[in-house]
Amino acid sequence: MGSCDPVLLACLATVLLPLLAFALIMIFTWRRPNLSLAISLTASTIPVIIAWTLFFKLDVSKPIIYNFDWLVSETVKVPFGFLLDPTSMVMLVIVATISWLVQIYSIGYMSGDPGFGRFYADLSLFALAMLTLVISSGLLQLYIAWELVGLASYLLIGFWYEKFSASEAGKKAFVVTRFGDIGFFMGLVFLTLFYGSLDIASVNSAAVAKSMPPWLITTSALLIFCGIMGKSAQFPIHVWLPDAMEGPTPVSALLHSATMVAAGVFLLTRIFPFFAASATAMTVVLCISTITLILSSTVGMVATDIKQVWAYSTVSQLGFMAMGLAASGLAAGTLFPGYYHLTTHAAFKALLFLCSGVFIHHFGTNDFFTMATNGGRKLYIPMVTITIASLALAGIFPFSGFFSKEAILGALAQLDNKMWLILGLFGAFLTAYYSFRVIFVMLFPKPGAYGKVPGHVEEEAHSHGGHGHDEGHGVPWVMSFPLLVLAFFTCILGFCQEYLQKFLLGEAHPHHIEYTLLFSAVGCALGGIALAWYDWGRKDAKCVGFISKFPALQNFFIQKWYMDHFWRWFLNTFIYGTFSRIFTYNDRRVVDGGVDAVAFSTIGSGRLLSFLQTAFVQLNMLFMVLVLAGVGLYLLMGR
Amino acid sequence: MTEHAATFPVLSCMLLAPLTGLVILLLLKENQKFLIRAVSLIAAGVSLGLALYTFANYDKALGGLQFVEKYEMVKTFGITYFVGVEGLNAPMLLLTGIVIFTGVLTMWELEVRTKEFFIWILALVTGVFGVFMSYDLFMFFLFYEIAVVPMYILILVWGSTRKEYAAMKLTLYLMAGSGLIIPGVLLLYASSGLGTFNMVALHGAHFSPWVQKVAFVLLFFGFGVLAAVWPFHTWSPVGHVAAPTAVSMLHAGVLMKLGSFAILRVAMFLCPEGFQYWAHLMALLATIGIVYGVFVGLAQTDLKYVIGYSSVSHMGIVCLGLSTGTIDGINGSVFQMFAHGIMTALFFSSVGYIYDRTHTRDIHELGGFSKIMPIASAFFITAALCGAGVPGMASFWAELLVFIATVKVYPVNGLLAIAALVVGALFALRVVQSTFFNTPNPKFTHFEDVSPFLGLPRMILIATLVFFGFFPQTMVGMIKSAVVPFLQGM
Amino acid sequence: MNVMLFGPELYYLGAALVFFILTLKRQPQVKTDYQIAILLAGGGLVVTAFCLFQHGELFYKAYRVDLFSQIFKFALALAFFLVLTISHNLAHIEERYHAEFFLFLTTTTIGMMLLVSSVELLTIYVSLELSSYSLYILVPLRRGDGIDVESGIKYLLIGAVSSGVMLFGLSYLFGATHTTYLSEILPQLPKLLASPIGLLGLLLALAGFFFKLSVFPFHFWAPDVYQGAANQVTAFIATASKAAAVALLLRLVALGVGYGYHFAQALVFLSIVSMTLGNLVAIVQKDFKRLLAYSSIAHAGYFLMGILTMKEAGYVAAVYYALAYLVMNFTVFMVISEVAKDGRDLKIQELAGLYRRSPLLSLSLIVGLFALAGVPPSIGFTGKLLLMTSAMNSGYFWLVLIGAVNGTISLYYYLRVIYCSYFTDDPNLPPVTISTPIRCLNYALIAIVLGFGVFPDRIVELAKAAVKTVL
Amino acid sequence: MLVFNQLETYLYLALVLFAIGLYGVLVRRSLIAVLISVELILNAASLNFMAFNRFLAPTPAVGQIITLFIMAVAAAEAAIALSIIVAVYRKLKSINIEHATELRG
Amino acid sequence: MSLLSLSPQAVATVAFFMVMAVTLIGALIAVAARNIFHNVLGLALCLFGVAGLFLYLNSPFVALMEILIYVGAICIAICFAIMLSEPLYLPRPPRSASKILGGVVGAGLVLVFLGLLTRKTQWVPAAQRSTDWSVTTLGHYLLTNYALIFEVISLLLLVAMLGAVVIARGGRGSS
Repeated sequence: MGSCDPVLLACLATVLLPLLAFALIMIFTWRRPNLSLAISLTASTIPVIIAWTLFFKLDVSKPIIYNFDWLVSETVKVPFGFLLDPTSMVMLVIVATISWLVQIYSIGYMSGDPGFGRFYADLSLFALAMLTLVISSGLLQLYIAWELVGLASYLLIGFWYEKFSASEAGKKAFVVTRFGDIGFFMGLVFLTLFYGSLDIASVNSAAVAKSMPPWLITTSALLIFCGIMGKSAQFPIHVWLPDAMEGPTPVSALLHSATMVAAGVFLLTRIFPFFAASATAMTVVLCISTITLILSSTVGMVATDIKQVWAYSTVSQLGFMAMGLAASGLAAGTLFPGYYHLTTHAAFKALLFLCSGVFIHHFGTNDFFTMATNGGRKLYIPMVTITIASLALAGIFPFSGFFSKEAILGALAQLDNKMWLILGLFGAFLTAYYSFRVIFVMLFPKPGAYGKVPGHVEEEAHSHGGHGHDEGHGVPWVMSFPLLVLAFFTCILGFCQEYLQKFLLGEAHPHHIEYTLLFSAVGCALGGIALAWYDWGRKDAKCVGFISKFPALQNFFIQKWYMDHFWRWFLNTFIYGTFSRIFTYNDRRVVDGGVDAVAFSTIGSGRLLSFLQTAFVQLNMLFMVLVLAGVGLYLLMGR
Repeated sequence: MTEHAATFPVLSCMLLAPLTGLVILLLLKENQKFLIRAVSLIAAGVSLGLALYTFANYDKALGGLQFVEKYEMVKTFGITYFVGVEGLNAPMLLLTGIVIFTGVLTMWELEVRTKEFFIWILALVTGVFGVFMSYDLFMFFLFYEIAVVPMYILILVWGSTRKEYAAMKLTLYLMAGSGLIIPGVLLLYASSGLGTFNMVALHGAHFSPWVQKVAFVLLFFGFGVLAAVWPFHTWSPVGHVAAPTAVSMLHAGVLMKLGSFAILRVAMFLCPEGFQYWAHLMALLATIGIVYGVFVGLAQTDLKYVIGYSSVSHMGIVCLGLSTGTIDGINGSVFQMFAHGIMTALFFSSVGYIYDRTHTRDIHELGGFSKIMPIASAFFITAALCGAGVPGMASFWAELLVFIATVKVYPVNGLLAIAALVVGALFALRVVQSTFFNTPNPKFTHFEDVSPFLGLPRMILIATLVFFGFFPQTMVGMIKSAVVPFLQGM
Repeated sequence: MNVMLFGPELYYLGAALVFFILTLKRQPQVKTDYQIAILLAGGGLVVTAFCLFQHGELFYKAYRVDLFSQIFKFALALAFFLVLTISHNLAHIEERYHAEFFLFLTTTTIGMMLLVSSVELLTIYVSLELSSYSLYILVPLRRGDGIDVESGIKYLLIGAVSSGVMLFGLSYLFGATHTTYLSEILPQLPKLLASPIGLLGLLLALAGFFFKLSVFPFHFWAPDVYQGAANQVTAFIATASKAAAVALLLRLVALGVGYGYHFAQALVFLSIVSMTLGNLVAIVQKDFKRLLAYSSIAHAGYFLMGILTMKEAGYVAAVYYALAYLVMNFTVFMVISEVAKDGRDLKIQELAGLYRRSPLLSLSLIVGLFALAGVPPSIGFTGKLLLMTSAMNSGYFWLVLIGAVNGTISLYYYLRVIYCSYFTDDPNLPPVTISTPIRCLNYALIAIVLGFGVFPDRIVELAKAAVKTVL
Repeated sequence: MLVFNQLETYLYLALVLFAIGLYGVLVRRSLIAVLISVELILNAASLNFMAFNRFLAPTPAVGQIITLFIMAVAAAEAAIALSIIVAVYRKLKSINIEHATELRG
Repeated sequence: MSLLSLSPQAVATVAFFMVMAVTLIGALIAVAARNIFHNVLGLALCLFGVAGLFLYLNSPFVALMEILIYVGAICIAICFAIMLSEPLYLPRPPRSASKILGGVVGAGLVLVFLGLLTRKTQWVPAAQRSTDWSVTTLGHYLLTNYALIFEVISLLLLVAMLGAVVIARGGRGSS
């Protein structure tokens, strides 16, 4: 492990440059936007170059591992190191690229914001954490990065902290993901104690099954999955992600769709063999991800906030990825389908968000009905790219989503129980419906027809946050450039399937085309688009959505399956209402009260005893005589 | 335990630096404010420098006690002045140095009875240094009390919010703890039959199991009061609320560690069998403290109360680590003492800055401080995040070690404690949100942010947290060099 | 006969004579009288120090001069001198009686000096009475509206009864041993303890010393007298008188090693009750001197803790603590007498704002009170811990535990006083001006209290040497 | 054995005197009466000494001397006590011990 | 005639009982009578009795001193004090039963206690007993073995005298 090893240096640079940027900006230049931008951009460009170079030049068919001692206690040994293998390489490229694009995009989006420097510092922090997460060699290091990512997410969601909803959302995101992370942490503790190593390579090896009983593997896997649930917003702790949209849109694009939330799925792929060792765990994963898929798709159908739609879409797609991975795990398949979808999703979902960001930036509202009314379709570049992205999301040939979805559905089809496949298809149908709901509304606005849309409020476009914009000029190139790049990826990624597969698995599986599946998938997607057209696009569309036929269901969806209510109720009733109150009461009355009681009784006994000192000296002397007699008696008795 | 005599009396100098400062202060006039502050700062700085020196120059490979100085104090009763450094107390000395140095800087603006304030602070610090470096039980206890009592006056004169009650409660509570310590210490002294207070020598004495059990429980609860072991913690929030900034810093940052350090150094070291007997109780109380602290903290609206209860919770972690009696656990525990000390100091110094200006600590009344004073807020938020166990900060590692060790020894307690982390995060962020985010209260918008000079102490604290967050081995290696022989001795 | 052996006593006898002559003057010259007095006291200190290492026996072995007695004589001379230093404003004693005040103070000192050297029961009794009677006179010498004589008569009554009881006990001792010489009683001790009447005689005989030391249940005079007597007189009672009583108790108890389990247990009982009662009742006091009286009752319990160990270490600790107690208690009384310049009784509240009115006095007060409370780095802490160490070494676990808990209780009321002086303020109260000698005295006392607290070795070794002479 | 030639007789007698004196001290309100009772106690002690002196002591002089000294002490005590009583009367206008109740608690 | 027939021992015994009675009755009067003057008289009576007992105890010198000092000095002093203080005609407060009970219990306890002990104790005379009862020896002792006390007593008496003067005069002087 010579320090002159260029690969190691590259890894270190990838990780340390953002750290340096973060520190520099936070300590010195946060008041100076341009300088901060320069620092941050430099620190994010170099990793992109490194990532792509490594991706193409480095042979990682045999994982490259670097390990250093970070902390050595007794049982606990934490190495700091890098693990470069296909899985991490792909993710490294994704993260570095999107993060770089978003930084460029933000030059336009965030211009003039008073917290510009801070924004870039936080982005750098995120880059540091996320890159470390991706290439870390041990699970504990991964966990650390994982937490740091959460921290960055917290800071970025609450970026406009003056807004109550933003800071609240940040808090919610942090606490809810933390909730999952606790499980993750416990899982790691179990692994440490019962297996002894947290090295990813070692965890993925067959040695695990030998040294741990199955129930322990299942428990550990499920606990680790808790973390994944939190980070990747799986039911029932997905509630933070839609709220996280309170952050600036570039943040949503970067963290809450493309990379950070995908970290959960990434972890699942990272230790896929470990998970695959426990069928029970995989079944649980499958169930949860399916519920997530359906839940979020249905909620996405009724959302009026464009970012909410994409947020729920993200949740559902993450669920979809997890489904794919779980299905592969159960059917002894590979991690490819899920991971492939992760890749394509990163591109098109980032694109969706960035496009929406342009609209939001332009119109100062998040309500896509209002955008449409105000002429959103006139912004050509974003409109075109958002349509491309939606097509990809819906899974229409030849966009990347088609291929990756099809891969997942293929994995689901391999399961004995076809219910999963049907549910997957149903999810695809819903996805197409809600994504095109947005597209059609934007493309064919019907001003005045949206009054009945639940949740939509007719309002003037308002200035957002404090970063107003000048009417008239078009989309600045710093914002459109990333859109174009991402659109390019969205278009071509589908055709890289075999290349990627080869890269990831070392061998390209022959691509069977199951036509039944293919047609049913495309059929579902097209059906969804058609329904969207019927409801929103055509000339005399009612613009209420088919779901309004079932008011109860619609309401259920609008209330997001009451999950927020449930958690709020849970928090209020149990945490604040029960434990906190009881403990506080106990602290005041019982514990502290007891202490005070001791003190007061001491003083009281002092007062009582002071009556012994009467003013009547003879009484005192009598007492004296009696005590003396008592002592004398004792002495004589004891003799 | 091998002992290596010092070539130069570093430790005595460390101890004498604040004392000399104190004497010089006595000679100064109250209105020579700058001189007073400067002298205090220099005194603190010298100690800090020496603490750093010992920390850096401690030979881990050699191990044992280094920089040892021994002078006989009272022959008849076997009292010696016996100081030394090993892996366990080197971090504590460093902690004390850092906290006092930053504490003096934090209180730079103090105008009321400045001289007396610094006199008492320096007296207190002398005691703290003394405790951490003493290897003679008598001197240990002597310094222990020196460290505790000035608190009364410091809170009483410069404090706020029910200070009379708080000061009295705190002092009496801690002295009640001493009331248990004295019999415990003396029981060991008497039953050893050696007629010496030398801890290293006493370690070699064979105490009967009965003596060990009794002495341990006395010492545990006696010192535990200072370490805010549940249910003897109620002085801590009240006291912290009332204390002035630097005192809170010192108290929560250093003094509470005296308690836990003493449990380790005295109780566990001298009564291993007693420790084994009571370890479950220790773990139980610690776990209750962890869970309890966060839940009660959740319901508080006073910033300092919140921090106070978070301290209860964090000290619970320290205690939990000790109760495991494993290398990991104790490593983590001592590390947590250090990390929590720095973190709490940062907490209090940030809150102090805000309170000094707004004169309120009610989180509902405050708000939007990130807008008004971004730097001050950043300090607090950093501390809060550290408290929530975010990686990259020193306390993360400490908690990690403790939790893993605990799950190994006491699975249920360990898992409960880990679960409490969620609530811990919730309560840290709750405070951050209502104080620093949202719309600023117009009453407070005219306040100025921290000046670079006043920001310096906080920066030092943050830098320490981050340094040990990134290079935990510096600390863990140091601690481990002592813990391994320590546990072998047990 | 070596005059040096009897030097201090003779010197003070001479001093008494000088004061007696001064009382005869028609026109009192307060200032001159005081100057003479302080000079004589200082001389006494020198003489006593000079005679510190004398040893020998006088008056047909009724009187023994050894390091033990000489140390206590020095302590008494010191107390005498210290009390005189704060007697520059005897505001509550009429000017024409100042010379009498000095005279009686001298005679009581003589009485105590004789007491610590006496090794014969009758000598002990008579010198005890000499010291007591002078104090009986000093207490009502105060100018006051009734509490002076009230405390005086109560003091006298309880004292008279105690000494009567003691005398009655001595008579039984005499009957049982046929002698009044301690050295001759010693060989008969086992026999004495075996006979019930001897045991009881011993107990009754101890009553007189318990009275002096204000051990429960003979403590009732203390609060009243402390409050009722003039500040300086109280200071003397609280310092010198206590030291003498400890010395004598030590001498009596050190006579034999085998007092037996039950005798020790009885002392344990008295010790525990004394300290607990004293500390608890002190909590509710409002008058500062009264509070100190209860504190002295509690301290009597601590003294007993060392004495009842019946071992050398315990005696050493007790001697050390007696000396410590003298200094630290005096420090507090000095503050009282300086703050209450007009000689009034000081309510605790009247200490308000002392930190502003006189920073030095407030510092002395804190140091003194912390020392009394047993807070380091003070002579009181070290002393108390040594006492507890020796008690623990003798196996009195519960006694130590209760003693330690009592330390906490006592801290409460000391802190209340500190609270008043340091925190509360009353703008109506004027600054306290103190003269340069008193200022120096303050520094010296603080230095002693802190210095010997941290470096107690010299004193401990001295005490050890002293104790060795009586064993 | 003759009753007056028996040690116990005197001891009992002294004891009774002592008890009576103690009773007086504990019960009488008048300060002077209390003083009188104290004198009884001292006398009881003297009687004891004399009795031991007569029946047990090796040298008969010692007990007598002690008794003489006790007398002297008693006289001194009486002088002081009486003067204080007079002072009490002047200030409190009463020599009833129960009227001196300023100090308590 | 019958009186003469009694043996000297019997006479002495009877006289002894009379002396004893005088002592006890005197003591009782001294504490029980409500008139303070009667108390003094009772004390005097008792002291006479004690002096008589001293005679029985072979010590006419001490008996004489007893009468001289106690009856002659102390009782007279008390009488003066009575006259200087409270007038006798003032109404006396009624007896308090509880107080008496307390006194009886306290004193009775001591009495019973020590009485029992006295009874149980075996008093052993000294092995060698001198029979020198002369006053000369007494004086010799006073000036040798007890010289110190002798001196101290003189100081004590001086202090008492001075003190009595100062205190008794004090109140008057200031008014």
